Amino acid sequence: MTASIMTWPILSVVTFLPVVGALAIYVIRGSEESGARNARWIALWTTVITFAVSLILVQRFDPSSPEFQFVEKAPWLAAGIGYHMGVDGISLPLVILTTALMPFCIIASWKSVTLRVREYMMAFLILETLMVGTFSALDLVLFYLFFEGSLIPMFLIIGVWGGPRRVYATFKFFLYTLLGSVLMLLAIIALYLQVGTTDIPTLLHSNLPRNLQTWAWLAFFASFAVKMPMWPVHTWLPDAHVEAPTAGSVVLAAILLKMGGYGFLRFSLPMFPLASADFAPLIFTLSVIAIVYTSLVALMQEDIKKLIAYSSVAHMGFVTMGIFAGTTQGIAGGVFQMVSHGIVSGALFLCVGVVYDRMHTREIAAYGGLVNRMPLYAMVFMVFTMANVGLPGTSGFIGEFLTLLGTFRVNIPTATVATLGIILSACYALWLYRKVVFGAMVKPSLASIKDLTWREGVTLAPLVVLTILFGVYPKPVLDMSAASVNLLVQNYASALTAVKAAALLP
Amino acid sequence: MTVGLGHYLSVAAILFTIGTLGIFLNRRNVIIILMSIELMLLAVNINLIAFSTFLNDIVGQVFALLVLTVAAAEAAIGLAVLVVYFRNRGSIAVQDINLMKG
Amino acid sequence: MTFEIAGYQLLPVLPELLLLTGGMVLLMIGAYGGQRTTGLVTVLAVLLLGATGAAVLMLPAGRLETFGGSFVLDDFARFMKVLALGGSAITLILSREFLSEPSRRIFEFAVLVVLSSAGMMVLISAGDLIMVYLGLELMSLALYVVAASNREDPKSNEAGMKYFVLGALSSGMLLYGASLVYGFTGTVSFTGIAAAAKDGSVGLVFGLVFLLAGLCFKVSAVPFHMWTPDVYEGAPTPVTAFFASAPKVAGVAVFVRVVLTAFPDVLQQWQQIVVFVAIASMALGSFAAIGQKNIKRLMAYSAIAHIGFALVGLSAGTAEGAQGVLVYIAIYVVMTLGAFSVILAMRRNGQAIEQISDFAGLSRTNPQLAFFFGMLMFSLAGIPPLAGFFAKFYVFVAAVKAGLIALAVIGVITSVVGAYYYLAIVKVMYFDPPKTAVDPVRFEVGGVVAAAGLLNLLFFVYPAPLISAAGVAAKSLF
Amino acid sequence: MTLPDLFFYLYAGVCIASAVMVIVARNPVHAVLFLILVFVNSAGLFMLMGAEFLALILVIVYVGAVAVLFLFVIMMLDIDFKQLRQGFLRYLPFGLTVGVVFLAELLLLAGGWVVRPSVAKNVTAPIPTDVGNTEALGLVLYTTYIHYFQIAGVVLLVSMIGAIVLTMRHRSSVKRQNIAAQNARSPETAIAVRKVTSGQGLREQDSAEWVQ
Amino acid sequence: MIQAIVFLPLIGALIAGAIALIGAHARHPSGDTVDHDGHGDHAHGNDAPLVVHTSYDEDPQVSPMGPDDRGHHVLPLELQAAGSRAAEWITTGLLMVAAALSWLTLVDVGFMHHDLRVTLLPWINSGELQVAWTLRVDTLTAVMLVVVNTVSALVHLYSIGYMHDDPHRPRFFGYLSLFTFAMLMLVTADNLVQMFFGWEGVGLASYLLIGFWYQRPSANAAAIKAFVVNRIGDFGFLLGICTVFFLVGSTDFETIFAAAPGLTGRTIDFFGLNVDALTLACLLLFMGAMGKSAQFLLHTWLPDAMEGPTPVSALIHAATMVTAGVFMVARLSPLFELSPVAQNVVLLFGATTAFFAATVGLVQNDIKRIVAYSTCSQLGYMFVAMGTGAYSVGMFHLFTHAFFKALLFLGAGSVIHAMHHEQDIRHMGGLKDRIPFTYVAMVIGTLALTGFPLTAGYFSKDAIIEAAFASGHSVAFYAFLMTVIAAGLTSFYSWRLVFKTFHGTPHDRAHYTAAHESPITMLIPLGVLAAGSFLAGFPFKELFAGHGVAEFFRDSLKVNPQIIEAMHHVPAAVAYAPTAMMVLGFLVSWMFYVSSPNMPVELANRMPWLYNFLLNKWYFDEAYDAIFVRPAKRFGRFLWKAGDGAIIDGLGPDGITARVLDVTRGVVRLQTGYLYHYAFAMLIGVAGLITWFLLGSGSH
Repeated sequence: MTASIMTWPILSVVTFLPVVGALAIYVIRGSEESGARNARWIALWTTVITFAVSLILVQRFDPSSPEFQFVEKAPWLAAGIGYHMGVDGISLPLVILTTALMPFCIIASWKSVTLRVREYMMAFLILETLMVGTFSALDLVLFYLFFEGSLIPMFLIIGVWGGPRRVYATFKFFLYTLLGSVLMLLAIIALYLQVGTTDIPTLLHSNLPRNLQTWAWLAFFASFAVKMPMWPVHTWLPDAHVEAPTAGSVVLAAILLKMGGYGFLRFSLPMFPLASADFAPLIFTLSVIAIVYTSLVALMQEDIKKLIAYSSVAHMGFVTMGIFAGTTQGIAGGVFQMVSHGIVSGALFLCVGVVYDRMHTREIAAYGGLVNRMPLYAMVFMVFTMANVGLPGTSGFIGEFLTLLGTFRVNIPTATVATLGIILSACYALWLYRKVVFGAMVKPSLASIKDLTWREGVTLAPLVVLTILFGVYPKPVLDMSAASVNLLVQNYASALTAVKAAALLP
Repeated sequence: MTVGLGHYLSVAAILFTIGTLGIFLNRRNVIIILMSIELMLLAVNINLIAFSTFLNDIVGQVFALLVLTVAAAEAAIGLAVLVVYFRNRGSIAVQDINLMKG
Repeated sequence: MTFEIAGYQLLPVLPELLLLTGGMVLLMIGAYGGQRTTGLVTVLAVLLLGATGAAVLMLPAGRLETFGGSFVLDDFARFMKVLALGGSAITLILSREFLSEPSRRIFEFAVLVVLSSAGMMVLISAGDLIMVYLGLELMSLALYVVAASNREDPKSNEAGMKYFVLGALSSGMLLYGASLVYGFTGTVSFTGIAAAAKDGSVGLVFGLVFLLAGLCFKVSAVPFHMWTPDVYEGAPTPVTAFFASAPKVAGVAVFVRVVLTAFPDVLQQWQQIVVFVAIASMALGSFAAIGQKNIKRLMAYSAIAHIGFALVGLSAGTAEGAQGVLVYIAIYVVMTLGAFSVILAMRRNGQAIEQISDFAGLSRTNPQLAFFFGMLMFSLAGIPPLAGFFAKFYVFVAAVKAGLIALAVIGVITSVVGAYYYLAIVKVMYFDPPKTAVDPVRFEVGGVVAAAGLLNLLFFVYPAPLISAAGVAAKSLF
Repeated sequence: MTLPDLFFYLYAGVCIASAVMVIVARNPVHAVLFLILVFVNSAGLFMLMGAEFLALILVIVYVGAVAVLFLFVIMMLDIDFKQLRQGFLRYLPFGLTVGVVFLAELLLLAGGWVVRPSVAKNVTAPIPTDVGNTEALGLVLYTTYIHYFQIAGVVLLVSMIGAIVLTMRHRSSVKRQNIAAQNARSPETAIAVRKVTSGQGLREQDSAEWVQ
Repeated sequence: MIQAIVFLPLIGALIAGAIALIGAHARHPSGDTVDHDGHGDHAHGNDAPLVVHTSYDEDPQVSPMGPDDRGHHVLPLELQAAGSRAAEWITTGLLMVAAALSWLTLVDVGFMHHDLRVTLLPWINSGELQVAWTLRVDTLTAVMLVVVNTVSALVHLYSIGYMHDDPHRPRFFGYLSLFTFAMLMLVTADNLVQMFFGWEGVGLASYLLIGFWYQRPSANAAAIKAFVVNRIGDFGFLLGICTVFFLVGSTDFETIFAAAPGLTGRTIDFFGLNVDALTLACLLLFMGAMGKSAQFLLHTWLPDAMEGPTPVSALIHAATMVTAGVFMVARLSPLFELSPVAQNVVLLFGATTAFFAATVGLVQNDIKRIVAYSTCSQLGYMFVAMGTGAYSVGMFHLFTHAFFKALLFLGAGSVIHAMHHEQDIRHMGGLKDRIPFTYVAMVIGTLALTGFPLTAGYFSKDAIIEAAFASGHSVAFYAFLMTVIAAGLTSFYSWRLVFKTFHGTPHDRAHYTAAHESPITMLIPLGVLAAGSFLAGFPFKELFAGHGVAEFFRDSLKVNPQIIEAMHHVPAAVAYAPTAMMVLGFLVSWMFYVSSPNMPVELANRMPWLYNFLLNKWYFDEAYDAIFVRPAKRFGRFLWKAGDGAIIDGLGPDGITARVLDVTRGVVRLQTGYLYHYAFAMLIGVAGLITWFLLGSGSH
């Protein structure tokens, strides 16, 4: 039994370790300079140790079991609302993604953040706790706590360390996502009253009445669609990305968006299968619109980050489409695409950060011919551009391919239109690359720009390796989630057939 | 038509309404407002005593007595506030009580 | 030893007696010692309030009644009394600085707060309409005075004036309603009313409307809220903190007790009133606060909105609803006291500052203060994992359970609107360039800030005590 | 129509008319006088209902004390009445409409009010028939309702404190007698000998010292 | 052995890439070394010419496309990358080894029948989708291995000479080897997904190589165009994979082929249409082939791809990558065989392309573009063969074409090299005396291309035309006509190229006198390929288009003995038609460009619309620009500004915020500060509530 393996609450440790780090930063004082230095090192060590501990999760995880593992339970708020943590094959990859990316975020902010470093590092560490918590909470209220709580540090990160229009962006981000999720809160309450508990495993096994499913699905959708973000509630994302500091963008794109996809996988599909089936056409429509629409919009962007942000929306369209296809490939592809997009978009934002740190502009027109002075950078950027385009051999391909494959089995027009995305993504990604990296070194302002520093290289190199590794050998991720995905697909299918049978019964 | 409970209650209702109107129709003088409040409380007392009589229950009169007492205390406080206000502002026009709004 | 008067047991009113006697002793100390005893009286008053709270908790458990049922000490009353006394005590602690200025050395302030608290206790334990009225007046008269207590400040005078006139009007309405209810049921005691009021006939409903109008005024629910912003802004800041905490607790307590124990069978009628008032309060509070520039005024609108949320729980008319209200008001008191202590701490060159723009860059000049205030703002906005979220959670659970889905939806949406202005404050503190540094924070104010901030921040770690206490308290009403 | 009825209409009519005058009178002094009229007539109504004690209280306390207090304040405050005359009519139509509707609803309720038969059994303290109204009140006020009485006392205390806090001013310019200081004076402290330079007279600081 | 063949180029690519990166990084200091010590000065020394050069590039009017083949020759100060030589020889050496092994494999598989499947690693496993990295070697693969590795090895060798003064040689060789690796992955794929990997991989390499001279805007544009147009094809390919998976539940070739016969007659609901499932799958897959092989409608990228260095054109855009589409159809021949509709579509497109590209080739002036259009046209021939079901014949043409087209390109490169990067044939002339070796090579290539008897092209091309005729149905007859006409046109423009370049009088005296024969590393490949242009024909005739087909190819592609048989029995007139057309084309060309050079000018003046129509490539670029590119951009901008900005944000967050603020202003105005308003509000509240109850709305 899984419980016997556990001698210590490893999941809680992974979740709350960063907060301990944040406290340490808070406690340890010093002069402006030494305080900042200490904060950086503490943050780095905390994230690294957290990552190391989270690797124990991987090592002890039993991929053949679709059940929740590393389960921890404790009474908390009320009867039926407890502290319940655990991971399965769907959440574990995202947990690891989070813990793995955080050290990079810290390193990426090493030099570029010089203002209020302690607060910055604390915000990031707390954010990490909330993100890991979101993925490992097995109680709806606890989930909501982490899910919503992540707004606070992100609000501050964008607002304090962001660009010139940060106030607009961060308010938009905060209120938009808040509006979505308060409706989810009501649905959580409704579920609580219906079932008597907010325990997720219990809810997963309770057949909810159709009416409730419909409304709860819509409420959850409101939250996750905004978070994801799906068209047409995506407009906060470009603004937030443009204004956020580099590491903020990385976290936003790589992890925060995944909360929406995770929510769909964890709640919408298994808890409300009937509603999911009813609304799948809606999701498909919105997804393909997102893919085509935002790709076209991305094509016209003048800001590097905005372009990548729009491309994120398009990529998330593949995820939602795959998830609601309800097929093994679709869902596995969705999970993989989330992980892959986490790595790739995170890395792309890091790449933007590299040049932003040097030039302090994100305007595409301000760049050109970087390859002449930054060959290493050009190479790295190329890898991620290609992964963004979904070139086979990079991790970006696997996710897109699987989701398309999975969707095609269910809805051919959707898959067909979505495939247009691979054309358009090539257009905007290569156009960006050409404008920024290729070309002659014309602009005098760029003439003395330097190639990647040692620190930037260290940050990006593992991501390059992972991008290619997961493109060539995606098995670790796919296997990790396979059992859970299979169970999810089975339950979904059986729920639907049960209803069909009942409908036929007269 | 014999005078009954309804009559007394009607008088009270009219007095109460006049008191209320006095508060918001009057724009001149805060003292009038204080008097209007007295009218309202008087109306309440008529109500209470009328009910007390017609229900044959002494509690209503006890209540009325207490209302009278408290109303007097209230009047005292009200006038004290008024005096302080006048000392500072030199006016008790209702329209002048408008430092804060929005 | 029998401890009684006119055949009534005095044990249940022991805390009240203690408080009143103590208050009078303090009055004597002040009267004979003069204004230089202000500090001493204030400290003693805090101790007295603490002792009274302890006395409340030390009385025998269960439901105690005396004076023929017009005084009830049940778990509900215990919960609310402790809360109200706590609020008063904290306010007094916060007002030390205010009272330390030579021109404002009025020891009566503390005495008035003590007597007002006694009124609140009466109000909370009231078992009939007369007690409600007396308690209300005892509480309010002192409040009118303290609102105007900064005699040199025209704003304070105006606040006192407005509060007094409208308060008297509301008392009149409450009394008129009480008289109608009395006339309809022939009794003033809640149990008697509950027994007689089985259907919502017009006379009773009229009485109910007037009665609730009076109570709504005390908790500043729309449309009886108009005094709130002006009084909050005009009154001296410690007084505003006081208004925002203890009297609100008492007001909510009596509101809950009246509707739930006196009118359980006319739920349909009062539910409509409460739902309307709740929606109006949430909406108006949230919208109007956005336009504010003065932090105290903003807190006033925030208070209006929060009362709306608390009433959402009440409108369910169930034990869960009552529990939600209790949790809400408890958390709200902590948040609001914390917020006001920050506002009190905001002084620049000895001058109190109240404009929101004056908070600019506080995170640079005083990071601790800014952090706690920021967290309190997020909490007021209801963002998890801060305490404010749990407050909202419980009332919405109750509302949804009672089938008031539309109300809940409106509630959560207005909470998003409300989040806007809380965020705006955080924005000013964290995003805007700093102004000159604020003065160092006084020890006791800092202590209150930290305590409230930590309670609010760490509530989620161990929420059970409050939740279960509120649950027990709510059950005692049914 | 019996005589009491006649008196009812008299009292009620005067009462209402005076009440109207209270709020429309231009001169606050007149308003107070009308208020007194309202009180007196209400006392008559109280009498008609058999609440003699309260009627007397109303006359004694309200007319004798409260209304006079009002007058006193009006006199004390030096108000320029001419300034206070504008702005009555602007919102009148709308305000009156609401008021009339309000009144109509209240009258609809009050005019048709009947005591429900079931209510009688609810009554807690029937008015004793064997004693007078004053005694009847007294019998319950100090026994059954002692707590109300006590709390009312505290309310009065609060209003007293409040009135004092608000209005009593320690003006530095006002000289007050300090008996203890007077008694403590001794010839040594009372008399100071100054050497006055001839031709220069008494200097200011010297005289200041004296005054103290 | 097969692992060695496939992965040696990858190793070479990685080594060259590492050398390139290390070298580049060494020359361009990282942000770590910001201090201006000697190193920093050195860096600045580098910058000055860069800026000078690029001001020239900035202006598209000044920047001539034609005369400059090399982006870097104006950068005298740019240093040669360290380790260039090592990178060159390592990659070339590894490719040589791989090429040698490939020939061995062809013998081993084609004649010894040692088919092979090596599973390397699992790749994508999800549910019933089981994709593994597998190397599949059968005859079809072996033929491709030979073609790819041989040409690649030669091109590597050639490039050593051709690129010798380019400062970025390690990168170039890395790209070349990377391309070779991707191509090998494509041809050894055992399932559709891995084929797609190679497919896109060669696309990437092509993109990188076309854009090799990244400082030139035109090169970048061409690179992107190539990638994107290929992606349009891949759109079909990917959907084709989806369809196949949908039908079969697998992407492995064996499984697909085994299941395919059972799928005939099955239909799929595709956008409301009931489409034959196999036809749909084949057409979608063929769309991929069209993109990669630059077939009609998706051909526009190929001529532009000539922006890349010439060896790249030879390798990728003549011999190997562009034939991937043909290879794919051959590989999937068991599927196509089951869908006559799809076959006819292939036939139609092939024939049209063959004709269309030939007409455009008639009037082009850029030496490489002429060859590029000829490639396009020849690819059309191959598809015609595929469409008729004579898959092996198509493969035969692929095989021969690889040799002579690579030869032509490398020859053209040699010319360009000699002319100092002049590419316009109007500026050449009389070069046969200056560069005789190249001249001979070019003539051999031209002979083979035009199908001069006994050259390699003769056998394969004639076989295709015969197959088209032998198929007998109407589409096939159209294909026959087109291919025959195209044969004449091919002959015309090929000889036009030779005549204008090597004969007549020099038009650019300066270049002419400076022209010199290429170095030995360039001439060896020319020689080898020239030999191949003869030897690839006759010896293989039986294996590809004769009676040895079934024996040679076995299961690796679908063999239709009846069509092979029918080919051998076509009327003599048909059999001689292409040869006749070839002669005709040669004669006209001779007349136009050698005997009376004024004629073409007059002709062009007489029919300017036709001339311009052809010169502008049937206005395809303009049409696409007007139909797709500009509307897409306009639409994108519209969606951004109007959709996101005005509608979504305007009605959504921004609009709601504005409304909220309006409400706030209104609500705040209510709070007038006047006591009587406050009291009035309370009264209204009470009055409203009691009215509500009185009217009975509340109490029920």
